[in-house]
Amino acid sequence: MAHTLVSADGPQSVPALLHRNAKQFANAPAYREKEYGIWQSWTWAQTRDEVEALALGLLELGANEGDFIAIIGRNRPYLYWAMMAAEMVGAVPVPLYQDANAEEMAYVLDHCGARFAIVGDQEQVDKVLDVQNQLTQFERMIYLDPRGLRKYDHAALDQYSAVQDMGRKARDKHIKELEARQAKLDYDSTGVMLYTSGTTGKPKGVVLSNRNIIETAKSSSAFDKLRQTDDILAYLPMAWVGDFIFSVGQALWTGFCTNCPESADTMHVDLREIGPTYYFAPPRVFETQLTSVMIRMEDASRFKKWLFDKFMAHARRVGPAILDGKSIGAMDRAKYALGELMIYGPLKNTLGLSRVRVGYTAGEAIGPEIFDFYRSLGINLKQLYGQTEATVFITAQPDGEVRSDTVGVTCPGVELKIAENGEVFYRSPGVFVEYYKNPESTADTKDAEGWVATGDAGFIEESSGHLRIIDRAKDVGKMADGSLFAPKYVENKLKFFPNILEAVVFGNGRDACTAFINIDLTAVGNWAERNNIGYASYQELARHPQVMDTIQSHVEEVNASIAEDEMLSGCQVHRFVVLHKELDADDGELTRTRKVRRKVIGEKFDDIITALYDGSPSVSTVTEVTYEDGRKGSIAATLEVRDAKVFADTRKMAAQ
Amino acid sequence: MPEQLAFTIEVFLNGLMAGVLYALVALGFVLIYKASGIFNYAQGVMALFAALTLAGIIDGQVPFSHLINAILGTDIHHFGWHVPAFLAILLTMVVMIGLAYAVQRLVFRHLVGQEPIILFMATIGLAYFLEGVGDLMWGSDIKSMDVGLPQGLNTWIDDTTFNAFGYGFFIDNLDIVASIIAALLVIGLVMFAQYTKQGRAMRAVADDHQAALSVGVSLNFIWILVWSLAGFVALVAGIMWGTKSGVQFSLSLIALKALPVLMLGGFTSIPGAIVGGLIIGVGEKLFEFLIGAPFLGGATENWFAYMLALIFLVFRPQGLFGEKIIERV
Amino acid sequence: MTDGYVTADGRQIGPVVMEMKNITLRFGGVEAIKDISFDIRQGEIRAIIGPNGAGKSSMLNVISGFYVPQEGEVWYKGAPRPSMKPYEVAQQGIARTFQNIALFEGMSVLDNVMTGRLTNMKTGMFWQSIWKGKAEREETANREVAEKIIDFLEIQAIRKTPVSRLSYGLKKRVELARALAAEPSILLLDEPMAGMNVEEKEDMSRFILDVNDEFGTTIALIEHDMGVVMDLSDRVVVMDYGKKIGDGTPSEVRNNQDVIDAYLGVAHD
Amino acid sequence: MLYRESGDFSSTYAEDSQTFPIKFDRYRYYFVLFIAIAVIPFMINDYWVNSLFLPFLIYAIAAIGLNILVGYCGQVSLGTGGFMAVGAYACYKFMTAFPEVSMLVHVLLSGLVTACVGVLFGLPSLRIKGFYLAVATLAAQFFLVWLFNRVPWFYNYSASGQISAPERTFFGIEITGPNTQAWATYLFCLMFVIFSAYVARNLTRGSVGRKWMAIRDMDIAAEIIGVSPLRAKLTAFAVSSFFIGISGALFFSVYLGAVEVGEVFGIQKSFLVLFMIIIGGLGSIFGSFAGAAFLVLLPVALKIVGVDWLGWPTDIVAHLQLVIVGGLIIIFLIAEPHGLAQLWRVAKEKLRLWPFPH
Repeated sequence: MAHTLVSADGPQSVPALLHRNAKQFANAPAYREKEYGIWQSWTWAQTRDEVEALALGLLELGANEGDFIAIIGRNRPYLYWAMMAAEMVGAVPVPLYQDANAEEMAYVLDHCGARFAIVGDQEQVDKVLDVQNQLTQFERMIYLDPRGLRKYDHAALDQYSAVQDMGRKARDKHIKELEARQAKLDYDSTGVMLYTSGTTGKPKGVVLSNRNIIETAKSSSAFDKLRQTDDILAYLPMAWVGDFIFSVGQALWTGFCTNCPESADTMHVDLREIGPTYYFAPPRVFETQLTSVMIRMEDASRFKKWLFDKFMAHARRVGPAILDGKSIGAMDRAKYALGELMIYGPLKNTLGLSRVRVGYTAGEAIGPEIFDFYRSLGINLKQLYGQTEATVFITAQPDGEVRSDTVGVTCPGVELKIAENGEVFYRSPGVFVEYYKNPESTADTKDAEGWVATGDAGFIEESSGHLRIIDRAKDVGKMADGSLFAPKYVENKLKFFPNILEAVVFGNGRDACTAFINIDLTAVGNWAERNNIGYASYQELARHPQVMDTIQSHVEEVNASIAEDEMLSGCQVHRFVVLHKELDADDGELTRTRKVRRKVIGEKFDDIITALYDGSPSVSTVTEVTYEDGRKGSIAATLEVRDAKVFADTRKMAAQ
Repeated sequence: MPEQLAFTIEVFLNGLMAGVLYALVALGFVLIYKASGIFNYAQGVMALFAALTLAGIIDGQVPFSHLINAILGTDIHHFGWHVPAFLAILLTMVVMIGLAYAVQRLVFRHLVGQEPIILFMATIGLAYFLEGVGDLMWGSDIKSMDVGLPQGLNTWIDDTTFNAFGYGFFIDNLDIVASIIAALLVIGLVMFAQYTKQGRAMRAVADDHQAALSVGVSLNFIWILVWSLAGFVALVAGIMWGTKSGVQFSLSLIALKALPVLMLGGFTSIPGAIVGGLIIGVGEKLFEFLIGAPFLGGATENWFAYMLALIFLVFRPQGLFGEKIIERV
Repeated sequence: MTDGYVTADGRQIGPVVMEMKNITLRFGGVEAIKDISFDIRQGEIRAIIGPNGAGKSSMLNVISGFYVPQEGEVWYKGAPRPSMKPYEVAQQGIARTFQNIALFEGMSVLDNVMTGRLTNMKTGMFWQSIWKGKAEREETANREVAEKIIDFLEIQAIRKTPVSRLSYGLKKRVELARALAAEPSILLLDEPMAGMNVEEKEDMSRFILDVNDEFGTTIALIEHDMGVVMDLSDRVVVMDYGKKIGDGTPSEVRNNQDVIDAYLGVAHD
Repeated sequence: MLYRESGDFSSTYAEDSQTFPIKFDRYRYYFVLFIAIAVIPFMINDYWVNSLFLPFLIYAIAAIGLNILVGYCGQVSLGTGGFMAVGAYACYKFMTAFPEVSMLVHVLLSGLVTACVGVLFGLPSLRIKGFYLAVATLAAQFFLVWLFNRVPWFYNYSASGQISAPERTFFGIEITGPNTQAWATYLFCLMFVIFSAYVARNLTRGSVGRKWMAIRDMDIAAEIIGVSPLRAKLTAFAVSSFFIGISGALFFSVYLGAVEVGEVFGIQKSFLVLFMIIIGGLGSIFGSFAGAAFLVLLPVALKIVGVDWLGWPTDIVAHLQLVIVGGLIIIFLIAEPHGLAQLWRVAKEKLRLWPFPH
């Protein structure tokens, strides 16, 4: 029952789509959430009623058109409904990162001047209450989970269900008004405002119109032939544009079902139960999953291991080809089929990926072997390239043309151009309206003809027409000798090793590259256990000589591979340290989406950087850290600085 | 009418003597139960096994001869010698001790700390196993057993009673001897439990495993000891029953007779076992004689003991002498 | 029967729901409880404390009808309670946990919690043997309640695990869940924190408080860790050698000379 | 390995608490059912029915019954033989008294009669526990057997003292008597097996079952949280005896045809059924089937191997059987107290986790 596209003169707003689905797919599941031991489900019709009830309630509370309504909490149907309800009453939903700290939250709430906030539970209520007095326009808060809130002053506090009841009671009073407001919504009215975590400076509020949302949803759904019967698992931050497009945009457009896990720590169990058919995860998720697979296989019986290795080897050989529909020998096919029965099938099943028809990863470059692992299992994992300003989709990989080192071809309706400095520009129906209350940055990202600068440097492969991204444009620098410096490129290569969690490469304007490295505590820790090496802390493990050796060997491998690329061979890492602490968003070293904040790190650890360049064998440093509960502390450490072997350009060596 | 009365007295005496035997078997249970919390259903089969072994040794049978013949196609049966009863009894006792060791070692050491009911079921399994082994070793044909115990009518009692009541009691010498031996054995065991070092250790274990352990009593040793004692009791019982009615499967049923005795007397009480045994012995004979045979079509011995015990238990769950159970949470 | 009043610590609590009147309990010659009287008020957390062997558990057993006192009466909801079997007491809305965990080891966590609902499940054998219809509806209805409790005590992750596999701390929590599932009007906790580490104790205290103000459940708990009790409870009864030596708010009790004496040199385990 | 569970989730409590929540198990179960109902009847002859299928089916019912009492409610009974006898004799009396009534009714009624007797002998369980009770149930065993032996009314004053089943029908098809057909008797018993398993499953999954298990696991706690021991135990005795009664009735009327109570329903029978549930698995309905199958197959297998192949004398094989059964009981109690059912469960877990070890 794949659903046929409705032309642009179809529904013109998110609420309109909701109403369409409530009619068209009335009894099909729209949202599910694992709660109380089962998957509580709502059909589209029910969803519409829930949303409407909330919207009426909001009217009763006096929500006006153009208001901003902040939405904070983990992925729950109720909060998605809250977004739709907000749009129904002509207000603008503003989803926030639930793990944002008080200041960040205060800034955003104040910047958009939210009057209402709809939040998950006590934790968020407390956070908002903390900063409430700094906010001028803020009025009321609506919470979902009443636990622990009974004793709070409810003067400016309502329970979600209470508001809905309010709405149901006041239906006759407000329904006209509600319909009127929805009628006013059109393609150009604002659908949502999302704050970009912004690698530098304060977050910017990206305003997306209904056109942006619906057009992108429409074209991308067509691109991947999404079906009304598809299932997705919504577990990524609601404030992230991707989640919004998948769980609201495309969900509404194609009418598929959005499933919310019971909690973060049951995510994997829930994933397995639901078995999504359309699945998105950032590279690190696939990475950790692969690591855990390998770790679990470690203690498997000899026979199983043998079986596993044998069939995985075969899968690596023919799996991707089969997935791309290339012709494969009957013998290999047979063997692959056997493998499917013995290993691939069970594996996909235990990972919860056996039903995945379309899988995406993006945001970071993904390690080739990680990427191939999943594809060889027969999971149609692809890469896409996008950003908030484009309502996600800029380029994506069509089925059958999937590679780990490109980000695919332009999505329908998107135009690309590459500036001289290599920066990528695009233009599409998805291009955002503006940065809220920030015309100048709007201006310097989006020019008059609507071309938007991605801030990434890249080039289009003549052979395939696929886009390849090297690095952030501003991070692509020159080394002292004038050769190209692309830290991200190197960092990614480093991070492809399971043992390396994060890497930060320096060398802009210098004569050689150096690197900070974070080891992956799960992977290395497990290795330590197997070789019964005791360790008390991350710091202690990171210092361990054997660990240092392993990391050094990884660095040298990377150097070797970089050496093969003429343009970048200057970027080989000459010296490195393994950092004494994990880079952390709470300390501002990473963004909430775990992108490296180069500047911050550079300033924070400049003593270590000097040590990297002045050739000293070790360096002692003291670093301030923030604990979960917000307290600050500091850790002192002496780090060993290692020299890594670097290679001359290999083609010359080959010649000898 | 004196005739009837005389009969009754005769029945009473026979009951009493049967009762002593019950008491003896019951004692075997109590010993094991007190020391290890195991309710040994296999007690009866042990008696059978002992009797079979004894009989087998006496007329020099080759153990497992049938099996061997079946496998090797040979035709061996006897060594062709006859072992004097006394020596044979010693040998049998050795076998029983070996058995006790094996049982402790192979079975119950692995079941330490299990609920009593599990242990109980294990002993049922053991009973089957032993019965099978016994039959394989010595063959399942009925054997006569003669270790020189006097048998037949006791003329002296017959005469004296005849002169006294004008009716001669028929009492078998074997029963008299048996009950005397049993009585002696009972007394002996009680003495052992009360006054010897091992006996005290045994009771210590019964009262509190941990405590016993802490004062350095070897549980393993105690358990093997009690199983050996039980084996010994079984042997004696086996001899008497065997002599009386031949060595055959039915012999193992004396266990079933002893069970109600225990329920009556309480599983943990030695005097209980004795009194219970007598009550049941006398009770079932009298019941059969006065009510069973005339009105119920006879053979009430099969269930009388159980019914008695059952009804009794409903009113006093801990038995005659058992300690009162105080439940806690 | 008095109405709600405010404790010296200034917390509003309800009217008396249960009252012990001159309870005396003997085992053979031993007097476990000697002529004790005290009351439990609606919605309060009432602690019974005292050194080991003070007769605390016996008191709880009297309340839950497991021991029948030789003298004295238990008044419940304003009337003397006729002597009844423990299960009848439970059906009156009095649930409890046990000092040494008394979970049903052979069942899953969920089933254990569901046993807390048994007093509410009335479908006859016949309908149950058919299952479809009446029995299934009843099962579902009660499962919903049980699941709310499971969610409340944050044991979703172990819902289907056999309790025999759980850690001590979790077992204690599951036992609490089972008691809560009965939606009791009075909840008796027998040393809910015995043998727990500090962390587990904190969790448990939090849960007890949450239960008290989310469901407004009246709670009577035994504990001999003074510290915990003082933080948790509204009013405290202090027992020693079966006698009541103190009764009042934590602060009152703390300054009670007899109590101090009783606790001097008493080993806390 | 064979399991594909992702995407197999439940969105209602009904789905979540069904007997086979996993699709794969569900389908396998339907498959077995299909084979049993629609395939086997067309392939069997008298030999197979009488040496394997009938005893298996009938013992399975008895095992389910006993498992409810022992495995679920924790009340050990050694009176199974006696209760089967009650079923058998009740059935005999009904068959002879109302010849025209369908066998179905007779068997069910015999079940009910046995249930009443069961309750009667269950009464002591309120005062006495554990193996005290086990021993007490022997009273039932001996008394009942004696009763049917000695009171002529039960065997209609027949000279032999035996009872033998007259020809009776079910929907006009002969089920008892000399000239029955294999498929008919098989299906008739199968019907009762399915019925018993269905009812047993439903009772054990619901509140009654939880009451039983609560009593089994910790009777005092159970009483304090509101379970009436009286009702729980007596219902267990009633249901258990009901099934045992049915199996007794079938054992006599359909399987043997003629019975001498002493040898057929003696204490050995009690032990046999007890062994079935110990080996099969206490507290598991699947276990009841597994145990029954095992102890029905074992003698047949031994006979084939020992007597037919090796040509040993039958008595030796019989003794060997005793040794093996006794040994197995001990081994299972030590190594796997939850019997074959547990082994099955473990195997299943392994398959579900494949290729991971845990």
